[in-house]
Amino acid sequence: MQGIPISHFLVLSAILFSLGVIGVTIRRNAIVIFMSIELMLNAVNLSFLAFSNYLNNVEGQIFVFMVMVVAAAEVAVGLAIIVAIFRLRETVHVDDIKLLKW
Amino acid sequence: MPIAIGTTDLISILPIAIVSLFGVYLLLQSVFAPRMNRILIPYLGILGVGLAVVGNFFLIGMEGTAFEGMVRVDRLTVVLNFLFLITAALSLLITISYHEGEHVEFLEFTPLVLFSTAGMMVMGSAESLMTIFLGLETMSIALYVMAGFRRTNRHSLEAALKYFLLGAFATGFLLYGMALTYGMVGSTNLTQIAQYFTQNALDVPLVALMGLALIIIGFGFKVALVPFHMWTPDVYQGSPLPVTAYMAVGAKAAGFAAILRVISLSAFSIAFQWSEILWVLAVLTMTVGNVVALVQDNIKRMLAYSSIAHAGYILVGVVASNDQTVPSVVFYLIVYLFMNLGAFAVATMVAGQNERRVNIQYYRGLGYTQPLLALAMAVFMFSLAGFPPTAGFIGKFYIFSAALQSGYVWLVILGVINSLISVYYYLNVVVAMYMQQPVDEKKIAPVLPGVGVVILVAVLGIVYLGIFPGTMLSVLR
Amino acid sequence: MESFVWYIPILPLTGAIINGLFGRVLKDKAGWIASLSVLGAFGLSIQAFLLVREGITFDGNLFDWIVAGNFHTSFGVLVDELSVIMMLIVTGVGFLIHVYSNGYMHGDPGIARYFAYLNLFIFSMLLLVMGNNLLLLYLGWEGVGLCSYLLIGFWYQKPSAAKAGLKAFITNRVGDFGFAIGIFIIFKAIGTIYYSQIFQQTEELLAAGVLTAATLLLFVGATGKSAQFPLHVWLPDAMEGPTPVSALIHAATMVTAGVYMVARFSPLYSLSEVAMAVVVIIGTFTALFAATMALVNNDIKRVLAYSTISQLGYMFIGVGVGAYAAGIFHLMTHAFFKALLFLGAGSVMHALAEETNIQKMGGLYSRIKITAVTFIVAWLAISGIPPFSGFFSKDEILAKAYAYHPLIWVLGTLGALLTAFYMSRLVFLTFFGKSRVEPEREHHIHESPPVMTVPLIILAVLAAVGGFVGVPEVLGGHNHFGKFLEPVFAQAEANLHLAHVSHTVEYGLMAASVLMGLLGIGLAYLMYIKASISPVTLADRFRKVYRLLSNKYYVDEIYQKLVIDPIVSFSRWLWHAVDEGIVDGIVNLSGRLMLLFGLILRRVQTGYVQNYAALFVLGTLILLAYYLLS
Amino acid sequence: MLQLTLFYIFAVLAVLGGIMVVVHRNPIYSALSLILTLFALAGEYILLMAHFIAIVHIAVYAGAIMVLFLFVIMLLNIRIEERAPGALRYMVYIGVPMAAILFLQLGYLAFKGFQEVYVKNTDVGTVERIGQALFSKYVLPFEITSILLVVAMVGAVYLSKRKLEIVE
Repeated sequence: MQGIPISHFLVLSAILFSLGVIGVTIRRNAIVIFMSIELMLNAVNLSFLAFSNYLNNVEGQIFVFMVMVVAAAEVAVGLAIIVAIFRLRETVHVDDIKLLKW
Repeated sequence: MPIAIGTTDLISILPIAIVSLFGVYLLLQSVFAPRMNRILIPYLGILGVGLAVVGNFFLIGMEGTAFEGMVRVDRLTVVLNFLFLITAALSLLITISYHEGEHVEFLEFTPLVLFSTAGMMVMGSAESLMTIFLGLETMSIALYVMAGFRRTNRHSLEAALKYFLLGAFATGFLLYGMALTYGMVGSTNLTQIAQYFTQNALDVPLVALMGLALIIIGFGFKVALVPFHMWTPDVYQGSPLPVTAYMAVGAKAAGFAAILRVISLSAFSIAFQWSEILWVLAVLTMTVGNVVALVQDNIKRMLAYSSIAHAGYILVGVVASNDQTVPSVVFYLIVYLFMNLGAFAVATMVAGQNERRVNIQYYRGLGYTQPLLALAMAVFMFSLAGFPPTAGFIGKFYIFSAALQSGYVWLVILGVINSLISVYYYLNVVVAMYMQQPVDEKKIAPVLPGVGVVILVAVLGIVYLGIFPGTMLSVLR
Repeated sequence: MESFVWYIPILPLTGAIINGLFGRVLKDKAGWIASLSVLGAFGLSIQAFLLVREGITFDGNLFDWIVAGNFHTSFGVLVDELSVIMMLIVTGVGFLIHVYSNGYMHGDPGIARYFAYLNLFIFSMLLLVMGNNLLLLYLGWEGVGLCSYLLIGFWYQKPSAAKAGLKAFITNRVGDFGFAIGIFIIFKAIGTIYYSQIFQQTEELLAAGVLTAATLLLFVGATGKSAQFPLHVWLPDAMEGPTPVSALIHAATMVTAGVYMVARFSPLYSLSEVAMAVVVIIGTFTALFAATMALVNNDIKRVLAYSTISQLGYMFIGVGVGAYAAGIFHLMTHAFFKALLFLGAGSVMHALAEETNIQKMGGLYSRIKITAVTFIVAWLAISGIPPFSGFFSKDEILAKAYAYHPLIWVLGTLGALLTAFYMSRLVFLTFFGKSRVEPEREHHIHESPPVMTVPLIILAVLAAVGGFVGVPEVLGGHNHFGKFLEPVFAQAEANLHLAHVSHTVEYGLMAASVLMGLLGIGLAYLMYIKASISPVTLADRFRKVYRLLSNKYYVDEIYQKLVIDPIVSFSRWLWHAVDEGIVDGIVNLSGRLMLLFGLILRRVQTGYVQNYAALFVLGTLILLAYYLLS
Repeated sequence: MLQLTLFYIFAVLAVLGGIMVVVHRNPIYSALSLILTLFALAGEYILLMAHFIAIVHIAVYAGAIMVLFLFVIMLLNIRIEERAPGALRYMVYIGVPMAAILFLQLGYLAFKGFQEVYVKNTDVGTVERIGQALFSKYVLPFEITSILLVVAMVGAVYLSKRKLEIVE
């Protein structure tokens, strides 16, 4: 039995990554944008694990572990920023948040 | 497999450990001594940085990797550690003066500076993509928070949000690149990556190239290369001035440290594969940065575009990819440290309470009301513009001559044109200070000791490196 | 020589630092500190000169500046025959002008700043002429440009002054760009920037095929700094600065940096016929072109500015035809008489409460005698009347030009006629005839204080007798000046095969040029003193010519019509609502274009995170596509 | 064959969830869709023999991160996103094609490079292997993450402290 080709996982990863990119570029809600970014990170994790299996190497697994820690930390800080901005401006829509430009 | 950590391992991360532990200690400060004056905390932070500087001396002369190939200690590591530590100390000094009239809470701020410095040092001494990634994130997450440190100010929070969203977005690309590289090489160790590229130099697999490209993009975001620079002006403008200073110098240096480690050193053998791309990026970065800076009237935003342009100049040194790349880039980073921190220190003094006076019009007549401050600012501007005999000139000269040595004549020509353009907006500040009447009679507060020290160090550094760059250059080689 | 030569540049630098830091305390004393520092430098220069005359030159390094692998630069000086002459001119004339400034700038609130800039200028200029490598030359080159810019805009309260400063600055950017690239090319080709090594390796430059390109690019820098066509436009406007500045920087020293540079690089220029021809052609054209513009201008300082441009053209003819010593000789005599003319003009303006229009002068001879007499000496010198200094230097250039190509001589002599004419017009309208001074200024007329007149007298003596150091052999002299400089130009002259003109021809040429000078003076005499040929009827008859001339050949207007106007209307149309103020504020075309780009590009920064992310992705796509498609 | 079928089921679920995250106007549904995607991904991880990561993934992402998201969305009481106003409506026409091209580029690589290799049975994903690696070779990165987490903690606490009086 041959199992699943690694390329399948990589293509899935690419799909999810691109979906995340779409979310970041078209959505206005900062939280949703942030969720799209999480989607991208998970897509990368999938790639890492696929490569880890392909290479039979534990490093990829560790890397995914680290990415998760980083993602958790980013979520804590990111949501805190979003909450702070909501308190001040009563909005989380990034197109309302454009005092800084040009 | 037992955990085997030797003395060498520990020494190799000595400055990182000192800075981090000091950060934790400062966090617990309120537990140990709840009544201690908060204003002392940044001084304690500087003390911690000082200890780390001492610790860094133990690294001098070491050569090799530690923690089973996670970190590397070599001359580059030591110099970069010094660079990051000095940046942190000077930024903290600026912060102390900034405190007057601002609600920056040192209790949280100082540890964040220390942690993010630790992150930078991890990046500078990384020997694995994993450590680079973790260092980068430690630095960045601290910076996201620091950008929004005036959390009752709209601009500051907007800066934090933009920096955070785009930073996390860029992290995704960086990670994708690391994943592809890992997939091809089978390891994230930089030495092994270098071996892989050397072995496959003649026919590099496409996937590895794409991985490298995505890594370039990820680092390019951090150092603000066009077109990955869009966050820079907004974030620099919105962040509190000391944070902008710290970010402009530290984060950029850390980003270039990573570029040096991964691109210039590990992927050296396939330089022909990426130098063209970086060539284009360098030209774009220099040009966009300088041209847009021409029309800015907010000093922070102007310096932001200027920092983009400088990223372009530094990238010229990376494009050169010869034996002068590392020394010229690091030298430029050191010079950049002094001139930028100095300029931001002056800007902090002029800006006054709540950063009300960040427009260039407030620099009018500074040459008469505050002659020494104005003189220092003029020195910084001339150095940024690359006028001889300031250090900025030597830095540019060195970078350009590295590029010339590799035969990039056109790149150098474009670089020279760009630095000529840049003279205009730097000189604008000088003109405002010396050739225009003050807009209002409001007195600028006398220079506070913290900022005064920063300015003095910066001026001395620029003049010294401008006239006697030899010592530093021989250290770097 | 090593023991003291370093102090020559350091003294003025010290003066600049003292005046810059403690100017407020020093007030008027600042001037004396500045003057003394330059006097010290002058004294040491004399000592250096005496040593050089005994054949002791010096080429040494104070300390290493940049050492990077095979690349090596030092703070090093070269004191040879050429640079010692330049040092004497810079510090000597500089000292006199410093002293004069003490009177001229008396009571100005910015006097300490003024002297700090002036000292800084002397320092930079000394670096320029003393440096033994290209990098120091460039350092000095940028430094003098910066000081010039600061001093033109010194009275920044006048908007015209600030504008003129900017114009000078931007025009010089163009020149400096060429200059920097030229340096890079030389460095790239031979890998060294020391003069001594470059001149030993000229074959390598030739072999690399870049010699002509490098010399021409360096010359682009010279046209900017020395105000040669087409980068001459900044110099007349630069007259907005204080008059002593015009005398020092825009007549005697800085603008001659280009001539010095070509002379210094004579071993390279002499190897490229094209480069030399370009230098000659530009020089000749500028000499004539600027002289014609001086004919009709009514502003005393602007006439002198055009005259400077024209005289610089002669110097370039000199160094271009291979008469290097003659070019430097003219540089020196010109420094004397042109500085004198400017200082005299300053004295006149001082007497007339800053009046600059020569149509509102006249009859001043008896009122301000010292100024008038010294001015007349300078006038005779620049008109080439023997035995004043200008005669010897100009004639030597013209004689060599004749050997190069008779046409250059014809045009040069024509220029001499024009020079004599416009200078005579200036002198006659200013000092002779009936007074046309406005009544409210009439009572104000007074001679300047001794602190100003003494430098005038000294310069007048120099302008009168300075030529005797270079009396040509045909007149029974020994041309000490040329002999002194011979070692420097030996290499260049070996490359060239200069034709010699016979003594008979030389007499003829000399007589012709003296005749032309006299003719010019006579013509002006008839027109402005005797008024037998009324300038008004003449102007009427040649109205078109007159208008063309008085409008500076419409160069500014042509720039305006062809280049600036379309751009402006385009940008207005594009951004009329946005930033008219910025667009209007900038004079220069390239500056405007850049600002326009800046305005467009800053619009990309919309403030929307999504747009930023989109551009990021776009960049990524292109980058990845590069690898996928290649 | 079963494995391949499972892969496709999880893949479809993940992609569906991903699309919902991006297109759903209500952020709550976006968050719930993301949870769906994350669960599906956990399935894929198991197929890749990464058992430890799969479990941690569920615990950290679904259990902690997404709960935090939902919590914040509800705390801020964010309503349904209205249609983007004029200024940014065009971003759809830019963002989607660009993402499509990006997918083609990245997917092409994956498809080209790794077609003939298959998931194999390995023990690299076991708790034992990972645990050993984490506390021997990777002990330094592991320690660095502790700094990272402290930073996140300090930052989050600072930013969400009660606000001071608003100074403009």
